[in-house]
Amino acid sequence: MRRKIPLSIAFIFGIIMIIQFFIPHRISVEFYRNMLNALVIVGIFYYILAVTSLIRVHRGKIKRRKPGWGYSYVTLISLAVTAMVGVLGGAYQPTRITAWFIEHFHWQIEQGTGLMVIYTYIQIPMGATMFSLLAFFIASAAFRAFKARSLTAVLLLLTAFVVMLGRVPIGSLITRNLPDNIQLSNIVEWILNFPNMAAQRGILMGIGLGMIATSLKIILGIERGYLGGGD
Amino acid sequence: MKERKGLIFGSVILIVVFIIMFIKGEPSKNIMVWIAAILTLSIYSFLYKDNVFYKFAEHLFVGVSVGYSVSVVWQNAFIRRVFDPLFITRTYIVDGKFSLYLFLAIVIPTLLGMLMVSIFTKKHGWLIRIPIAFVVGSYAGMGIAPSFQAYIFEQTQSTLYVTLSISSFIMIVGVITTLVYFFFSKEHKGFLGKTAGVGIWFIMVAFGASFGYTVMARISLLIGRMNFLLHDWLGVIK
Amino acid sequence: MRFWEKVMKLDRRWIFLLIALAVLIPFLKPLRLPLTVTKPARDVFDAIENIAPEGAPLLIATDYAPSTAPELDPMLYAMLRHCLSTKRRVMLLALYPQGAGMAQAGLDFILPEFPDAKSGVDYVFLGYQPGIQAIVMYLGEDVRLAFPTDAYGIPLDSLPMMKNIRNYDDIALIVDLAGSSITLTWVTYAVARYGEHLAAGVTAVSAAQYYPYLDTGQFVGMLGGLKGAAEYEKLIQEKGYTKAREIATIGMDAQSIAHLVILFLIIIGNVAFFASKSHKKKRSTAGS
Amino acid sequence: MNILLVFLFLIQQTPDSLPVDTAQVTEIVRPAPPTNVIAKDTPNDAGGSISVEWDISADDGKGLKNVNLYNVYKSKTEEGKFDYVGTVGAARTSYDDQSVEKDNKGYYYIVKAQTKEGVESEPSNISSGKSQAQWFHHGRWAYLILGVIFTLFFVLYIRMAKGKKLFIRKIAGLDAVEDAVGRSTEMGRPVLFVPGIGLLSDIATIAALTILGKVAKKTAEYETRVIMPNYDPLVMSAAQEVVKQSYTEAGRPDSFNEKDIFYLTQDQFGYAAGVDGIMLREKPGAIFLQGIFYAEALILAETGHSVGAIQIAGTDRVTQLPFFISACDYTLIGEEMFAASSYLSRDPIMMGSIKGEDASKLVLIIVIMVGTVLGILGGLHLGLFENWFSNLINWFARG
Repeated sequence: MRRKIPLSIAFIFGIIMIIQFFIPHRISVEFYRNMLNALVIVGIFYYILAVTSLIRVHRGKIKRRKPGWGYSYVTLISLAVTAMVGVLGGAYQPTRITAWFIEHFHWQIEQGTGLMVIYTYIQIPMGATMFSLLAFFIASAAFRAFKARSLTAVLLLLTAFVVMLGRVPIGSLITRNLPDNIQLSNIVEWILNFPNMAAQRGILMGIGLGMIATSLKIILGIERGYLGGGD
Repeated sequence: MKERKGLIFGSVILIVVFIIMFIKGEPSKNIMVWIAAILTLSIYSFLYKDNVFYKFAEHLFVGVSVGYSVSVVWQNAFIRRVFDPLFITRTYIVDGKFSLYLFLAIVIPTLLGMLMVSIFTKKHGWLIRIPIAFVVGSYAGMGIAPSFQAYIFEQTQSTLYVTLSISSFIMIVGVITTLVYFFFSKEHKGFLGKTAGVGIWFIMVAFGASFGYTVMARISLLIGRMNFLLHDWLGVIK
Repeated sequence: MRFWEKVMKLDRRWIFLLIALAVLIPFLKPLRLPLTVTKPARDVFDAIENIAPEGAPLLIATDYAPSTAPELDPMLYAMLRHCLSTKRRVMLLALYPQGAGMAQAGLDFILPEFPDAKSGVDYVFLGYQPGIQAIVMYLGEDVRLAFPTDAYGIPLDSLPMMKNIRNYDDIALIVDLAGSSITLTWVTYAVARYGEHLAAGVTAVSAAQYYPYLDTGQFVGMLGGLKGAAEYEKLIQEKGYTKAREIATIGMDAQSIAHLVILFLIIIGNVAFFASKSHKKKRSTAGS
Repeated sequence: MNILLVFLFLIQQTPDSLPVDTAQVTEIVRPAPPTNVIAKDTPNDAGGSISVEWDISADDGKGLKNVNLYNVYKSKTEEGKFDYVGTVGAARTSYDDQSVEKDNKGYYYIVKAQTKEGVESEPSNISSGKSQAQWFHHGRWAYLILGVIFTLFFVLYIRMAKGKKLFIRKIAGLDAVEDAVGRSTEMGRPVLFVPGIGLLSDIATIAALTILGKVAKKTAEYETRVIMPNYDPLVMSAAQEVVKQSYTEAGRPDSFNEKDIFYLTQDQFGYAAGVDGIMLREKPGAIFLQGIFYAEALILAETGHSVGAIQIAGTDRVTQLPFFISACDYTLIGEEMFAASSYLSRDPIMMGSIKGEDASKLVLIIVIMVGTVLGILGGLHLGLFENWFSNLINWFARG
């Protein structure tokens, strides 16, 4: 029961969606659209799990006074405030409440809604900063990993070195006086277009086969780890 | 110990540079820009070591981003796709007639989604497997054709554009040896092993190239943040 | 030997400090590392130079978002400076909602340098309208079909600059600044169908995929990433059009120095590796 | 209930305004009309569409460049009033009218050429056509054939594999799982499993969950904590089930702590910030980065390295693999990750599917080799081979 019902549901919908791909008829297109909508609707309810889990973990930390429990308040309060602002005041467009405030109190919200203000000045800057940490990490990773330990490591190191050199103007000065087709920038382009592309294609084909095989195994109920145990 | 002193010294210099610029420049008058700048610096402080500022920023980031997702899901998914169609626009009434199909197309997924709440009960917790199986099964079915398209057809087709040249030869050898590296059911020795070995060379060249190619984009992200700090916030550069 | 062993175990925060300085120093003191202007960049510059002052305008489409702004904003700034300082007219529009914000921010940034420039006379900001391909096609018929008013709600006919401008025939050149493949929409509709001239400003990562369009002449020129923007800045500075801070050149300096720092680190790392010969227990990081 | 509805009404977003379509057509003097107009059903569609094709106007192209648009008109009767339906640019010779109201009912079409000045030609000949919905997409034969071949391989090898012991080559990253967990236990540190920012609907995430099952079994045996911060709530619930199952199989269902598998956030860099924090504070001895990763891959791997953990990574994102290779101890490259479920279970059925994948790979290699030979012969302009080659390429270009 506990396994058979879910497995047959996965089987039925998997097969239906494969067949759907080959049918251009209006009924099939309509069905596809409704399926996409249904998947989004089911997805709404994930957030009940998400928020409950987050609150549980942080409440547990606060209760047991675990190290750093004070920060759990930061998470919980900022979650509550942001969700309130977004649900009451609107996400991308203002709700009627926000519109009323704008009209009667002459509020000026450049971004449209309170949520977008929070998004623009808190979430985006922090996200962009996390992203830019990569500039530092890519340097430390290069320093540590690019050592000529073995033949494969040498290949990795050399191509990275040459491509990096080819990306800066100073690099192209080195080969300035050489014939056109061994100019550094042309070499780099060739590496990117041929050996690099070749390996990428090989890897991608492998991934494709792996994905197709796993999808088939899921549909046929052979791959069932994601459902957990029981019968 | 000496090393640590050096690092502290370096960091202090960075902070002093910022303070000098703060005095020299025209700092922004927008309080939100200040918040954004302080949060930016808090996250950078993590590069030295974990500290109060980073912990605060990190926990705030998690809270705000979950709150944001909740708001967007509420407004743009729940209201638009469940609440409105069921109670306001009533999309299941076509030309004055009740359409069971369209009605169920909204109600069934809603009920399926509600099954997730079963996880909070001990006895019926397994019911959550039904929506999970529905999502995984449907996407697995939908995904097969695009996988063929993006991973098999497109890659094979672009490999096949061959000419009589060294570049083309390298392309073909590269694709085939890389594929051979992914053979699992035969031991990699003898000829197969040698071919797979060549495949690994190609893979390493590709990885080195992508690594080197990406550095520039990553640095420009840091430049973007510096621009924000020095221009938008401190106003020290015009 | 002890020295090299120490280098091998270098605290990575030293590397972070080096990178931070490599990026920060050019900001405070521009170095202007040698930079050769490539042909695609010069072609863009020449194409704009060939536009008659007070004549048919240049159309700049800001089809990018904040994520690619560090690379594309400098191009927008440089082109606005080029045009406004030489009395060439500019139209701005966006095919993405976020792009309108980028154009507005660009104008806010540049206009204080040109107190005489007037909206509707020297430049027109049309804003954003939905419908990507449709908009590009409408521009071939009549701008007013796509943009009845400018971004501030003023009807186009009451703007002096727009009086004689109907469609692509009256627009000298289009420059598309884009972080996505939307440039191809301009190629397919504006260039192929209406024979309009198009120049592109694209990110460094996507520049490679656009080279074929330069070869076929579908782009009159192209700026690729910060480097392209820096080349353009160099060209307008040489002509003496502006003395403004060259952000792309600075960014380019920062990028070059950071690259050199990383290359230097790799060399040092390998020297240390061979010198210390610490082939002791090494967890293999390359190959799995 | 009413109060609730009023409340929901108040917090509803105001509707977006829609753009207005303002296409216009004017008429004065006339270029030559297009000829040979044919209207017929659009193939391989859902119905509701008729394709109109024509030969270009005599004033189109050839230096004249007079015509720059073609306008298509439709009517319900042959004589009746023709309504404007759409426009395409010069040199185009077809238009798909998607506005057909009823399938299997005849509609009449004419096409007019239009000059740059907005002058339209006389109408072309009238042609009628019906729209129909198709039940099979004829452009997708390639998928069907290749799909059936590959599926046959899988099924065949799975059948053949039953009860046999099949070989699978060594995958170092998977062999290292036990060592990593063991070392973590010795150090008295927890194990961190990071599923990346994929959703449960991503196949790579499912593969990661299989690896999680194996990791959890080991942590249960060694009585070590396994921590797993999640990006997708559904992955979290599935992971809880997987780990619970592993602990039950290891005979320690009581040591399973649901709270260790928790939700973090669904923001890419918020997730990276949170996981970095967990790494710094929990100091895991082993870190598994398995699933779908984008730019955060290197942020996580570098932070993980700095706390001295053994790291085993795996992803199907080719762009991120170089960073895992350089920052982690072991990396599962692409397909190796999908092979993990067979490798770890050694179940004959699973092994059979690996054989099926290998057979498919062999087919691809043969296709590429044949294509190369044909391509080279075709490149020498041997007519027949040139044809075969272009047919082969076109076959793969379909869809």
